[in-house]
Amino acid sequence: MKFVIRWLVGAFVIASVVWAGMVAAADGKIKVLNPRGIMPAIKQIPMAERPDTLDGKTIYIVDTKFANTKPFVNALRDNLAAAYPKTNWVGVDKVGGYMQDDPNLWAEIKAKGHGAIVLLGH
Amino acid sequence: MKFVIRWLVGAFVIASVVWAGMVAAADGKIKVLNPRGIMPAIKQIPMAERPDTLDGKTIYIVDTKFANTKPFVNALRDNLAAAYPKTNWVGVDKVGGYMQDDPNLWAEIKAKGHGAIVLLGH
Amino acid sequence: MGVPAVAMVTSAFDELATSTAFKKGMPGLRVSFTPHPITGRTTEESNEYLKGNDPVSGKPMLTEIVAGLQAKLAEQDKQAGEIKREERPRFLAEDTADNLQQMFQDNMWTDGLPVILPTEEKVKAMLKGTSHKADEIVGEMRPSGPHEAWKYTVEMVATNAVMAGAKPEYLPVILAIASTGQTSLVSSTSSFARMAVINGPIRDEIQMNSSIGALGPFNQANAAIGRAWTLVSKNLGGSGTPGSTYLGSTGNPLNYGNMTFPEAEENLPEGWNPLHVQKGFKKEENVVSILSGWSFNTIAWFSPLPQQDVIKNWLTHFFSFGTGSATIIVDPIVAVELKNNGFATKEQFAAYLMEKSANPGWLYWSTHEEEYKKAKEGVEPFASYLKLGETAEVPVSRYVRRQPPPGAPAAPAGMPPRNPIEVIAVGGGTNTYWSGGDFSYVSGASIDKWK
Amino acid sequence: MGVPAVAMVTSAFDELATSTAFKKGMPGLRVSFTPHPITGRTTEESNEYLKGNDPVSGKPMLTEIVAGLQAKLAEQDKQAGEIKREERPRFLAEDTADNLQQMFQDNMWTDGLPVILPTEEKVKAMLKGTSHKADEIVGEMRPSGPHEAWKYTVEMVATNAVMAGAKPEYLPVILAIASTGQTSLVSSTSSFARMAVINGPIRDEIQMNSSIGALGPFNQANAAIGRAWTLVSKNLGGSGTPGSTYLGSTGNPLNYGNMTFPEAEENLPEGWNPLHVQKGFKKEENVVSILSGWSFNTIAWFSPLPQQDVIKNWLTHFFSFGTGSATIIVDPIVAVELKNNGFATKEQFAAYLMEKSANPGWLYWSTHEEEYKKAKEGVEPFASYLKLGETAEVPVSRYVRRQPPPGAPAAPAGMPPRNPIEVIAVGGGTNTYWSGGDFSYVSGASIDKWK
Repeated sequence: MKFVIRWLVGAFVIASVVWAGMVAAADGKIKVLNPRGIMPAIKQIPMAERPDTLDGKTIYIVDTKFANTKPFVNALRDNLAAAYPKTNWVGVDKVGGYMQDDPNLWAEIKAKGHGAIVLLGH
Repeated sequence: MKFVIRWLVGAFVIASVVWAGMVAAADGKIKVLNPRGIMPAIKQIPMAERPDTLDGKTIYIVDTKFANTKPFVNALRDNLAAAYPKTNWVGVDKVGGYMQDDPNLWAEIKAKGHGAIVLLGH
Repeated sequence: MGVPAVAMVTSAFDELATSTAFKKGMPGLRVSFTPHPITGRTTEESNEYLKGNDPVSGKPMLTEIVAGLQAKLAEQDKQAGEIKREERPRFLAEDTADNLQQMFQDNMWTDGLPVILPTEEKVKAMLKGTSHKADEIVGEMRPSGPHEAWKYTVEMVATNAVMAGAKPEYLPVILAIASTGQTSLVSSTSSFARMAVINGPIRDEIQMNSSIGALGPFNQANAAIGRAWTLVSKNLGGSGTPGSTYLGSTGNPLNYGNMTFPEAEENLPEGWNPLHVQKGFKKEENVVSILSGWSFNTIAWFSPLPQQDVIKNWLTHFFSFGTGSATIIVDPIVAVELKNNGFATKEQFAAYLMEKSANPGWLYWSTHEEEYKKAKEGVEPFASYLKLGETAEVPVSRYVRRQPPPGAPAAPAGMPPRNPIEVIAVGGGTNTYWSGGDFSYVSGASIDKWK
Repeated sequence: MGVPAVAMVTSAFDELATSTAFKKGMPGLRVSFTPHPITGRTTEESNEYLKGNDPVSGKPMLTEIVAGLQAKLAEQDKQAGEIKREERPRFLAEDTADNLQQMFQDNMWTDGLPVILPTEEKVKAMLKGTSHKADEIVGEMRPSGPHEAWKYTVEMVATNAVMAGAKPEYLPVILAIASTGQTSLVSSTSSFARMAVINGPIRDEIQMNSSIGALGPFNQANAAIGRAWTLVSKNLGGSGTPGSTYLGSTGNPLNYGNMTFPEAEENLPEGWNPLHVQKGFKKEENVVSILSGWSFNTIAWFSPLPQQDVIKNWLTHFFSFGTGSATIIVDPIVAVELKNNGFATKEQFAAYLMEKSANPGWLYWSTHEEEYKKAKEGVEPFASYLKLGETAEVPVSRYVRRQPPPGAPAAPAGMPPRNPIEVIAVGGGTNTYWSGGDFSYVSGASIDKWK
């Protein structure tokens, strides 16, 4: 009898284990790896303080030279000059294509200018 | 005791059922539908009886006119004529491109010929 | 034919010849193989081939040909009756998911990529996408004209739709494509590509992408519908086994997605009709249009010329080598520019391109040097063409200007189509770009019919 | 810059401008949007734009620009320090297979097609394909020059390889592609395509297809490796979200398979080197070569001319609109014909094409009408070009004939490359066909290094 009971207890233990396994199977959830890569940290750059007024100031209009956009860039300068005549609006071309940096221009703007409008895209 | 035994028997029954389920899950086999379509039946066509000899017979060489293959077709006719001069080798062009049927030509071959060589591909 | 026959085939078509002879009911067909290729061979090269051996059997070629015409037939060669095909059980033998995935790969039942395994549960869920019965016959399809056609039911299409990763709401589009009987994997030694353009409100209902990146791998509906066409072609249309039911020598990379995309209808300028309306369907109907071609050029070229002239100039040059068919895919902002430049309809723009892209003499002669030589020798009609001068158009009829009437049967796969220039708008307006290729309209099918 | 700045962007780049400003550390950047496009607008059209409102904010454009330059900053605009990115747990939250499949779709972590879910067991099995440690950094990748770069480990590449349906033995090829840092989904408003050519004995070891249908969907290794590149580009290279990290207006259908194929090395005529040998690798090395372009033409055109002249004539016309780059993909039987016609090496044939495909006057002027007008007005150098006559070549330097030295860093994504013409052999020899496109060599990477 002792043997039979042990056997039955054994069956019960098996039943429990199997049951737990079956619940997991019925729930059917699986665990998969994250497919994405490692993004870099972002260093926030403080924005430059704005002046109270643009009167008497020099603002550069920087053309990054996307194809066939010159008429728009010139129209932007002319419209701003007409609407805000007390500001000195200076149109400049960045060197090279739109992928190329132009540190000399940024230095010039910093030295002589009080602000810049940079045209991006087309 | 009777109750306990019944309970244990019950557990045992559950264990059996769950066990069977688990075997299926561990085995992990699934049933899926056949992705393929319905192929047509093939009617076998008896091939034509061959003559004992080609001597004195007329054999057509049918050019299905793939691009730039004329020199090869002519060379085939000339080589056969040189090797088997007792056979009458007749070069003919099938009408149209290679996708087009030419029932008149097949009728002519059946009426006047004793066999045909059909060039396919390039 | 009723007379003894021998087929001569180049050795590149070894598998094709054997499987075709079987499918056409003549498994014992006498075939002699030549070295490949025979195209472009000189007489000397041909003589060398013919004095050598059949590269497949190893026997001397001429002897083998003659033996094929006179040697006694075996008993089985004289038989008539039906040849048994492999059986088609509804289910495959049970196996693990991993084994089934690999089995689908090894049997070439996929495009080389993993599938969703088509369990009965998933196919049932897919079938909720249509009101049609599972056992209804949808159509038949073949790799190209001379091949046998296979038939398929709604359930079989749904099975392949599951495999491709489609949602049930895409099923009517996939059924409509299957109903045209057009394979996406045309068997020709040239490597065909196909295109499927979807029009009508279903584009938004199933969230297709007609904006930025519409032709690329960025949208489930665009991608899964295009891929389902490949799987349907392979598994239901008997296409796509390299060497027997697919012969494209290099293959065409456009076959991966089959250029399946919705037209950007809402961004067409006023007066420009969507493709399905041009083909006689109503605007509110959902329609898939099938186009056929080979090549795709995406043009990112700035010019101070108006767009119609840039496109026309490109087409003139493209046509000097092409099939004479063309489809221009324009970004909607290009369409608007063309409208603003005076083309009130797509048809007006297409007519402009057709008229102006004819080859002027200098271009014609520079791409047809053999004709030029004949012209110089006085051979007609070339000699008369040459007299027209360098700038005049050479009067070679490129277009048959008639269009198949609505409902007319589609041209068989592999036939060079003769259709007018198609203009289709798609894209996100990030730039004034356009694409062009040698695609032409094959047929259109109602999607609503399969809802 | 250190001075107040306002960015002016057209409204098509709304999402791009916002996300870029964030990633560059200036989430408060002042941006004014104009209607799209501004390219090709006349002065009158531009004035109309500028007198109107910013189509994104709805505010008058000029007032908004001035306010951006002088209005007081908010406190958060003056902050420095790090901006937190979303966390990157190694595992995703547990879910059912069906839910995960749809989640991968909804997050755009796929190409629109189903994936093999990357369980730990499957990724472990995949990692058996390399001796490299799971946490080793493979490289970094960005959508194009101005974008941020993401980094990735061997395990992350293996995860995407599992998803694509690759076998472990393909992993070294996929790691080699990832190691180049070249995205397959270049972000430009033009829709780039990429190509990956595999050379060396691994082609046969992993059973790639370089024969019939090599460029099409007929082989697991070709397809899965090509697709893995797309998934790596999206998930590890931060590419492929339309509107922010992908801007190709129409998209390119070649991105589905990324033209990934092995060269048919063993069928090259004697003296013709495989691509990797041309680039300085040893013949027995396993190498993947990356090429970049846009367009793919498969030419099925019979001509009585010798193949080199057919290809040359086609290229001359193709170049009148292209980037000046070209890759010619020839069937091996075309390669043999070219060899027989006197081209002892690929380089000799490429040099012939380069020399002979220069634009003669009539072609140059017919595709450059603006320059023609200037030439007529006496503007230099065009006036001098015109004096050369119709048949003389216009001396526009198309090629920079130098080649980057072996091991030199690859050109950044999106840069127009300047390279010689590449010639690659692939195909099953069922016909004398060839393909051509504007692809050029970007970089090569050792596969053996990743074994």
